[in-house]
Amino acid sequence: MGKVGKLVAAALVLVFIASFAAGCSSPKKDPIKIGIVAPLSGGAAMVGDTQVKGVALAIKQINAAGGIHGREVIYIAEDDEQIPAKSVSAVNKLVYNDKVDAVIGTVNSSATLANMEVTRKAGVPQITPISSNPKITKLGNEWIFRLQASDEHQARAIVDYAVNELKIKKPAVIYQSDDYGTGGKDVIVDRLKELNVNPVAVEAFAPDAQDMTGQLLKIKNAGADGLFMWTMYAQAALIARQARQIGLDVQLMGGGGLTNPKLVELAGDAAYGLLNTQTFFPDKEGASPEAAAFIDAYEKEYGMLPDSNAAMSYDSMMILAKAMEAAGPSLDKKKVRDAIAATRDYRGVTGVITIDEYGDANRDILIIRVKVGGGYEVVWPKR
Amino acid sequence: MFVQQVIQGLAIGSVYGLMALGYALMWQAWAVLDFARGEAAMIGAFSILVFHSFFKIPFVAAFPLAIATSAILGYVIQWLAYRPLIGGIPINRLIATLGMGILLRNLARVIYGADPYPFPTVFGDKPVSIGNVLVVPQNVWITAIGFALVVLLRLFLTRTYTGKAMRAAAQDRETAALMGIRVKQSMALTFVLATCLGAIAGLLVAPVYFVRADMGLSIGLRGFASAVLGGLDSVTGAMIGGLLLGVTENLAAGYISSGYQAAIAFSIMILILIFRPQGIMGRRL
Amino acid sequence: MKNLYRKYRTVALLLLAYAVPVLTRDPYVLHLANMACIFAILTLSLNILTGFTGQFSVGHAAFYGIGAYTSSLLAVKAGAPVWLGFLAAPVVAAVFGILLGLPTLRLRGFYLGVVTLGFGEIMYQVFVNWISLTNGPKGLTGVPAPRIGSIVLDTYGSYYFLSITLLVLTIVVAYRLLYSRVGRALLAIRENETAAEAMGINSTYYKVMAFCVSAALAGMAGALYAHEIMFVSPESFVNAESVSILSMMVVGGIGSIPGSVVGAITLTLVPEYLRSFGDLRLVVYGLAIVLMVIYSPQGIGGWITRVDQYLSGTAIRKPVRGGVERGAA
Amino acid sequence: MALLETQGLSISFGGVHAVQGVDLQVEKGEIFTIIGPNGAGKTTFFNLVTGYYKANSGRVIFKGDDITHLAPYHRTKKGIGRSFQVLMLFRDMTVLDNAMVGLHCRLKSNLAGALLRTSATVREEAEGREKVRQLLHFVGLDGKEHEMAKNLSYGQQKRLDIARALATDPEILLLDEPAAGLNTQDLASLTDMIQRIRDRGITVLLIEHKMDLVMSISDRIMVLNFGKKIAEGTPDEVRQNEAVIEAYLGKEE
Repeated sequence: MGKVGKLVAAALVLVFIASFAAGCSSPKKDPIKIGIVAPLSGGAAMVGDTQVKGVALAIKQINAAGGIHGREVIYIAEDDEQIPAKSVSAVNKLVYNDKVDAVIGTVNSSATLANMEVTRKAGVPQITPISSNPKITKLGNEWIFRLQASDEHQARAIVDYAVNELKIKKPAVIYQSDDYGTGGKDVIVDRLKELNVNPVAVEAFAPDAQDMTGQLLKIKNAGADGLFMWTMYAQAALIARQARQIGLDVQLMGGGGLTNPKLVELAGDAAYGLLNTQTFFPDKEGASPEAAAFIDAYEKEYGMLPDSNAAMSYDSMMILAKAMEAAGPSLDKKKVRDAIAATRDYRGVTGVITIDEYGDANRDILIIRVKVGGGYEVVWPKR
Repeated sequence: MFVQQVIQGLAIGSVYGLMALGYALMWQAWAVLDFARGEAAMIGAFSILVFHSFFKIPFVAAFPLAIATSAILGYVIQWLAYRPLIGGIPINRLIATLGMGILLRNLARVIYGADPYPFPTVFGDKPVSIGNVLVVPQNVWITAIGFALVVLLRLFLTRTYTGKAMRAAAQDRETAALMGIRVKQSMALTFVLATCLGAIAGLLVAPVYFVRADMGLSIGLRGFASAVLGGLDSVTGAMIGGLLLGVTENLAAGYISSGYQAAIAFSIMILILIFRPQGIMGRRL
Repeated sequence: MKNLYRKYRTVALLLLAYAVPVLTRDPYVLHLANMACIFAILTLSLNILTGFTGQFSVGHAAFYGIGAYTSSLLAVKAGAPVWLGFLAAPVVAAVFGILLGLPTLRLRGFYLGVVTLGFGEIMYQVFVNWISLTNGPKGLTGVPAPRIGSIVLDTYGSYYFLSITLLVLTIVVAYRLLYSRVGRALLAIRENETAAEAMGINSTYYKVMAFCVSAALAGMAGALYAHEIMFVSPESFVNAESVSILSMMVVGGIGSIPGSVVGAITLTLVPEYLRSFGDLRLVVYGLAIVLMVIYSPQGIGGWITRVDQYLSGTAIRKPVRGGVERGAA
Repeated sequence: MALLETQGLSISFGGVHAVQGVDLQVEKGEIFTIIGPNGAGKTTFFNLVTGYYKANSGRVIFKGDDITHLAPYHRTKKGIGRSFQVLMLFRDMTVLDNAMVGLHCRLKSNLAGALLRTSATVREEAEGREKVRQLLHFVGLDGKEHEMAKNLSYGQQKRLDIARALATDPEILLLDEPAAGLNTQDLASLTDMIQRIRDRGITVLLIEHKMDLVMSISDRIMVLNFGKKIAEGTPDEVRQNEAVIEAYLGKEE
């Protein structure tokens, strides 16, 4: 080992130790700690990133307004790399090491399904902003809540709109083969069957796929007149562009994962006219006062427009804060949990929210359309 | 539909082929499978993004700048993580490349964020119809540039002194050194060359698949598979392996099952390797 | 002193290993201890294949996944007792190991590597797409905790005793295998297959056996994982996990049994430890791996052997090293 | 009946006839040497006998059984041992383990025995080690048991190669240029060792270039040139054979 190498190695070891010690030292005052678990690296990092941003913005506003019971709120964000086992590690760390008062996260349903066992055992309230697997709230775990309108509601809404309003007869479905995409696909296919419409093609693609033309050609060949896609915005942008390249010119439709200002930036004019379900209306023009204020504040804070995940995360934190206020200064976790469960008609940025008996947030679903040149408009419910 | 599927497969396959060229080159010079190959593409793509989109330098000027940047970064990377392992245990080199890949990928994420960036097309992405098939100009360019690079690379490796020295150094370091070849420089040069190839792949695909920190992961893996499929000691094989994988993937999605797309492609690859263990164009072991 | 060390080192290590749940009650630490055991078993299993036999594999997570799904499906869908799952997981994984081992008749080095990589991809897609069996990407919930009599191993602490016991079992298997006629045959194949055949070793048979044993142990690790997390989904068995296992083996030291264990513990804990680096966590992790292989090419196993030799005052014969040092890579 | 017999053994590589129609009969207990110029096909012939190459035509018969299509390891089991021209030791294993590998096909313990460490396995291992120690003593490697093979001197490595081959308990031992690269002292002990091997009742089939050695210990000699047998007989007969002198001895300075 060279001299330089030894020095570097020694320095690294010192840095490890120093940083660890720094992490352990406790602050003077006793703030309320919110743990965030999210994929901050890997393929879903972009979603994890806005999740943290949304919560952080809410916390900033809460602190500016005097905190909760006069106490400051801080957050600790941990990366789970979207791997269930690592998610469990991260939540364990938040719950037992950092002793957080509540957990917000994570993105991927499979990771949430794994890590919610930890908060259940420890008795710590947890809100997942966007994990969409219906099972999460159906396993009898009283400590987990979800803000995202479930896939069931979203997918049904878009299918009904497509069949009833757009008169689509030969729809096709393309979905990413993970829990989010598969979950949405299942509901779409079932709902289409209920409406006596047969999908002409149902195609999957891997979450890291970049070329979907094989699937799209098959869809084109099947004579589809509408395409449901259940995926995130980056892949949706690829699909929109590749569909155009192979001459597949049909109505594109999807779920909440598509709502992101980046979509139009990436897909360009291929994204114009795209329809998707949402509870958060991302365009200041025509948004509710709450949403408009949020979009403003978010843009000011981060220099970018929020996506729906940021909005869900923001609302998650706000509902959590309300519940903590209601639960009294002791912040008894059970009381906080019950207070979250008792949320009724909360006017959040993602709509008017009521938590149902399972812990799901119920509210009206909008169908929004990307306008030519960018921006959104609501097409359903009709105004 | 079949012809169209094949054409689309050739388009993505060219990208795999371009990546595979880098693997083949690295194999020939360093006798290592370089798991950070995909990150060369990422570096290339981000370089052109920074010069062209952020600094607004015209593409013609930004292109060489991006290649030069990648070359310099490539040199630094090999100096940091690859050169110290020359003559060491090969699998350690492999793990070093894995570590380097993790490092570069996450560094890019820290600097540029996890979101993808769009990149304007240079060659045109409006499809042109020929007969009843649609062809996208930029895909044709990618394939053409891929083959041009194969020819250039072959000429370079077999006709120039530097190229021959590179191969000699790869085959037998000690003898090459005795013959007066500066082995370490030669290997560094190959690395830089391989990085440039990766960078070219990266900036060619930037308009098609966007620019993002982990873009190298998926095309890197498939580039690796293509290189092995084609035969690691053949640059022509690398390109052919890439095209074959691309077409197989597309046909699998179009005719068999999109859910099992990668599984079908890899099964066919395994079958080919069982019958031709040295890869399609590789020399017998 | 040295005699004392030689006599009691194993016992002391065992006591220490079993005392972890007594020394700490922090569930976070205990969960990590469980994960470290699981990955140590995986790393050892890979070492038997790559370190001992010289067969390169980049698809080990597939066996891990096969074990995890076998055991969970038996418990969740068939309602079988958990322990049956623990028995079935290695058996099913071993069958797949034999299937994958057969191409080794013709393939070497990285060409074999790419086949194992492909196998990993294929198995992952099977987990994702065979929804009627695996429940696809949504994952299998409700994987039960094992129980011994009336004690349910549903806390990290109690589960740890199972994890560490299986790890100890794996270590014993690895050592016994290594210092036996079979183990020598594996090493001989790694060292020089031509010469091994000349010694009357049926290299095909032993290579397939190495795949089989390695897969069985990885399958067992899978079952251990499934019942700890109590949830199984395909993301846990992607190729990136195979690559992690490979890194653990190399950082620990190819061919070194204690190295495998320490390598797995290190690379399980380091990313957790690095959490305080925030955003730069994985950058530092990547850097750490690069530095490890540059400055400690023999892996941690090399240090351990040296320290052990110093403490026990012997230059013991135990240099089982080499692995894919030559040829394969 | 001859111990080892080949009938019309032939193989060609890309049109070059490396071994062509070679008939050979090695009797039990003799030292039989194959000589010939470089590239005459001697090692190729060994590889055919041991099964590393598949013959294009012809047969290999050992103890009356046709073994032409058996795999190499199977032939070892039947009693054909070999050493290598280019050393192929298990470099990162100890001397003792190298020789123990040689014992492989004479031991029985299997995977289950190894994992359960049955008493039969333990006993077998101990007996095996004892046997191997004797062999190491036989070739003069006492006290080197725990050295790594790669750390031995060249001469010692050559001896280990022979010890390892002896451990397979062969009836016939094929030695491929055992004297190559040895110094005078090692050479003398090698000559002695080959004779002692024969005294143990093992037939020796030798490839060798060192003529003094060949002429002094061989019972019979076969001469190969361009893959064909050009002469066979006792050392004296071969020495006087016109064809041999022309093809081989004449050219050898």
